[in-house]
Amino acid sequence: MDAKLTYVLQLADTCLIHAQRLGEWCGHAPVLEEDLALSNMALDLLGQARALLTYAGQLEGAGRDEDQLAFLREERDYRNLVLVELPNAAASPSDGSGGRDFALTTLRNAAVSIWLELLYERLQASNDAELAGIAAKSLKEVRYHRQHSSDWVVRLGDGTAESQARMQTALVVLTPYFNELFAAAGVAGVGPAWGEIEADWRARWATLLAEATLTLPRDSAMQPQGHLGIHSEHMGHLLGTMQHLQRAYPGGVW
Amino acid sequence: MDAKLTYVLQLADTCLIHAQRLGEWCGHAPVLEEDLALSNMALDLLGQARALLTYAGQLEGAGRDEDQLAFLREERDYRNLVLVELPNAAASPSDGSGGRDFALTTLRNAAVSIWLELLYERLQASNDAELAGIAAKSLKEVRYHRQHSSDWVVRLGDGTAESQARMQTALVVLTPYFNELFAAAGVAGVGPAWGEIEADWRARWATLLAEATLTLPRDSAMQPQGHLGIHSEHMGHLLGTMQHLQRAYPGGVW
Amino acid sequence: LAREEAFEARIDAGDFIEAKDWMPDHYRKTLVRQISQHAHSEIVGMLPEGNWITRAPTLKRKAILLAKVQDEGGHGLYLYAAAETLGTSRDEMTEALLSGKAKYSSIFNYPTLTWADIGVIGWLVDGAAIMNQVPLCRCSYAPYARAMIRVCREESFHQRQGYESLLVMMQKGTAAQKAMVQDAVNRWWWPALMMFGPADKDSPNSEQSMRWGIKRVSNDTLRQKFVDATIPQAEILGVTVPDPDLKWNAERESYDFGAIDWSEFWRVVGGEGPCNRERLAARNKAWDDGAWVREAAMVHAKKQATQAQAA
Amino acid sequence: LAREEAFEARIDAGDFIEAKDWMPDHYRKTLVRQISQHAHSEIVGMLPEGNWITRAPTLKRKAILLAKVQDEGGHGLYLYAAAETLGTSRDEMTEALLSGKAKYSSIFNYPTLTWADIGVIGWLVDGAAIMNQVPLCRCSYAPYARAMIRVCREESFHQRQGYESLLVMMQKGTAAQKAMVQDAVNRWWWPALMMFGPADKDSPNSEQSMRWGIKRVSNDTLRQKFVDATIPQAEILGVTVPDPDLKWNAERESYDFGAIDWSEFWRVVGGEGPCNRERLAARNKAWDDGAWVREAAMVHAKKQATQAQAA
Repeated sequence: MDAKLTYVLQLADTCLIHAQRLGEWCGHAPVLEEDLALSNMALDLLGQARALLTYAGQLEGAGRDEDQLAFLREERDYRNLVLVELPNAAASPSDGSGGRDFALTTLRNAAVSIWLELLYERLQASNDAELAGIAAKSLKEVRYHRQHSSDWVVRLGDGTAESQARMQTALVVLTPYFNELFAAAGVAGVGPAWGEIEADWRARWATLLAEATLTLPRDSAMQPQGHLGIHSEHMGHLLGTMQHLQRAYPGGVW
Repeated sequence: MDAKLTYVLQLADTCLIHAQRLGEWCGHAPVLEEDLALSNMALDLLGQARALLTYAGQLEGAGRDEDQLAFLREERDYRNLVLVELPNAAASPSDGSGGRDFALTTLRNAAVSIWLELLYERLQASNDAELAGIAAKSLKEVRYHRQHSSDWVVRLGDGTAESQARMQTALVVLTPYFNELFAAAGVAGVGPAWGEIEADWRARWATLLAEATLTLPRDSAMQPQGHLGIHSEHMGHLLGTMQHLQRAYPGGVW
Repeated sequence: LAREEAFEARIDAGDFIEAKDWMPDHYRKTLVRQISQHAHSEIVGMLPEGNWITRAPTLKRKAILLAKVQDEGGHGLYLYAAAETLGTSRDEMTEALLSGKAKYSSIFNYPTLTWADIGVIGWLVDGAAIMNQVPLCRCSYAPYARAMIRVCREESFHQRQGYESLLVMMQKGTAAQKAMVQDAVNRWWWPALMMFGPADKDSPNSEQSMRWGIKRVSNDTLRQKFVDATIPQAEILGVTVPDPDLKWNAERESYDFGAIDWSEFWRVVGGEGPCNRERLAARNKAWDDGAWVREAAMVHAKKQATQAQAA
Repeated sequence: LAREEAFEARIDAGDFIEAKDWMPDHYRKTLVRQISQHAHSEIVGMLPEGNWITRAPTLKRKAILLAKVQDEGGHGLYLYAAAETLGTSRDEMTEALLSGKAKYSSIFNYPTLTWADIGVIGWLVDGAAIMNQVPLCRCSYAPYARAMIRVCREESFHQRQGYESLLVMMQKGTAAQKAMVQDAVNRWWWPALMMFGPADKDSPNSEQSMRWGIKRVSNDTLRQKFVDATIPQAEILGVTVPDPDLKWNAERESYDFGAIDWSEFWRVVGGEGPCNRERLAARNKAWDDGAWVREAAMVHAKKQATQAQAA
């Protein structure tokens, strides 16, 4: 596959699948205000995914639109981070929507939004005008996500003993998956190798965790490969749900 | 739809969906012996579903085999009890496989196996030789299921304070759905109205609960209508999972 | 007593009552009950629609549905705020919902079984809700009236979106999609008619509410208005409603329609609908699962306040 | 010391050792470690395959898969029983698994991503397992040898079923299905080769085990045998293996194959494979969630015993 197309899909699918997981929270958040905030974040990410997928379809040149890319690919063709396909709660291995852990969700939101912010900042200067435009437009959104979720990380980390323990547990679960945030290759003139933002991300993350009185877990050698199309066992279940209508009603118009 | 076909599908789909839920336990049971027992029960029910669906396909006369009926119908065409489509744990509303509550599963297994035993006993004498044959063959299996799950109901009901409380909670959740066990019409000469086994079922159930030191909850006026094709919100999620491959790979040969 | 008479006079004059104004206890209680019930309906209503967010068939429809459910949460928020002006806290109201003491609209005790249900909820359920709610924009209690103006504006938008999504399926969709829409209409039609509440003759609370300007139009009048407005829309859509007795009455210039199954209505109101238990269980689970989060937020805020003081 | 010499003499003579016989501590420990590790592998191995039970594409395939996973549970049961003859309880072994102290086959730390993975696991993973296990049917410790005879018989059956399911897809399936099979082979080939363990030169425990007749054939020998047996099957199937260096060596009458990525092997053994954490978490969750069940069963049994005594 074309390197630029791959690069765009890695970003597009990460936004898409992240939004899909956030959508599972709707109606089940700890407070009504968070129901709104999580839907809002899902909506923003969905919007980013739509812009990026539409552009990916143009790059591909096979006439596929955002929906054909979102709903009719096979699992191996999705290029999102494994991190965002993990269920909203750990230890619900064969599925996603059953469990919802606000600690894990909040930490993931913070980690991904810092990452997106750093990426979009750089992509604003892309030679690819389309990508630069999407990045500029999305930057304001992910800054807000980063602010909102970071506030919660601090609140819950430096809250009660229970909340701190829950956050620390979730942090241990998620940390190995963070390795993939820096794994994908760049495309000259288009976008940076993800590795280029690693130092910045790790510095910001450490600062946030310190403020939240959380302890950085030891490094992991795990190498998740969602960006190469090799996912976790959760992805198939997520896609089965997400693609259901498009698969069950071929030729449907919605 | 033909009354006999409907009657057969109500039974077939109940076995099929019951097996589907039991299959979710595989590898997650409280003891290894129960992993084997639950898979075994799922296998038996799957076998019954296959025989019944194959027969339903013949009755329908449209050339559909067991797989086309099992995997390619729309939700409204499935005629199983709502009881068996409920997730294995209560309060995981939008999904099934996330939670697994052994109390709920055990009580449901006991309730359904007593019901199947009573139905198959009567269906052995059906004028319909095919149905009579399936019933006779299946009776031995469901007797074993009834024995095994009843033993567990007693063990857990009359076990610790915690196990009793869990069983009582699960019983309160399931009881309204038991109303549907007696809801479907009979077909003269073919099979009894389900209502005809109500007295027997309720007597056996009361005896079992008494032995298990559990308290019969108050009657409910709820009227689940799975046997008429109107399901719970869980059914769509279950089918999305179950049908995924057949939908995603049209024309596939497995 | 003089205050009560003055209050009644203001109501009769069509004045709006503000939170700071004196009001009779019963007026206050009636309003709290009605507004909180309405707020609860928005919150519980997020569940049947939320059930399809992960399965919306296109990204556009997913975005629309997410935004809609988010709006409902927003309605809940400002309705709770309106009720709080009457001196009842959101926590108290939440507690009443979770314990089953408070009611919410029975319509949300029906399941969303297909994607078409989402469109039909927009068209029929939001349609009926608007019909119920438009008169409330002139409710005598001003904070409620203001909230309702905003709610109604957004609900109309949702209603149009729902109808539009059905139109697309009926006009451009496959046979299976059309059948799905018809099936959804069949299942939601009667419950939608029940949304206007019991027949006037069986609606004891209505009279006082009418006098106080909390309720402006009777149940049966609204129901008739809804049927009259909806049937032409159904015809454009190309669906029928599951009522063999429905027919145009040229004399009344209105539709006659069949008898409502009030036993079903009362069964669902009484807690025995298809989803009553699950809706309450879901709300309770969300609340219980979130206890540690709310507690941590409170403790953290206190820590911050203490530090700010110390500094 | 005399006992030890007598023991060694029996081993050398090809005698089988029974549970009641005297044996050196180290022999006992080695066996407990190996048998329990094997039992754990069966149990953890239920997870990747169990992942597809709810999604099997036909009822026949669903039944076959359910029965297969059930067999694996059964293997676990009788392997634990064989290990128990050596004086270690099932609970002790379970505890070692759950705490991460005991190992299980690293192959189960890879995910099953498509339905074809189920067939490929049958063909390659069960195939490699059988290759490993057939020599164990002649293991010097008789209870283990007897268990392995039964295990191998069932595993061969699974292997044939897996291969058959791939044949159907490759010979009668759609292009998408064929691509799915090839992709699964690409992902499982190298991990399957790693199932034979480190190269002989890096396998320090092997020598003693060989001498004691616990291990009968070296890792590299088995691996070569597996490659030689499997490549012709791949050709019949119509798939390739992802190894550009693979070629027939006419001189050795055997296939030469490329270098194994031992850094990946050690990473996965070390706990950093794609699913290590999730497998252990799933087993721990099942165990923890089941605590109340096991406790209730015990308490109930005691009650029954007390009543029986009193009667």
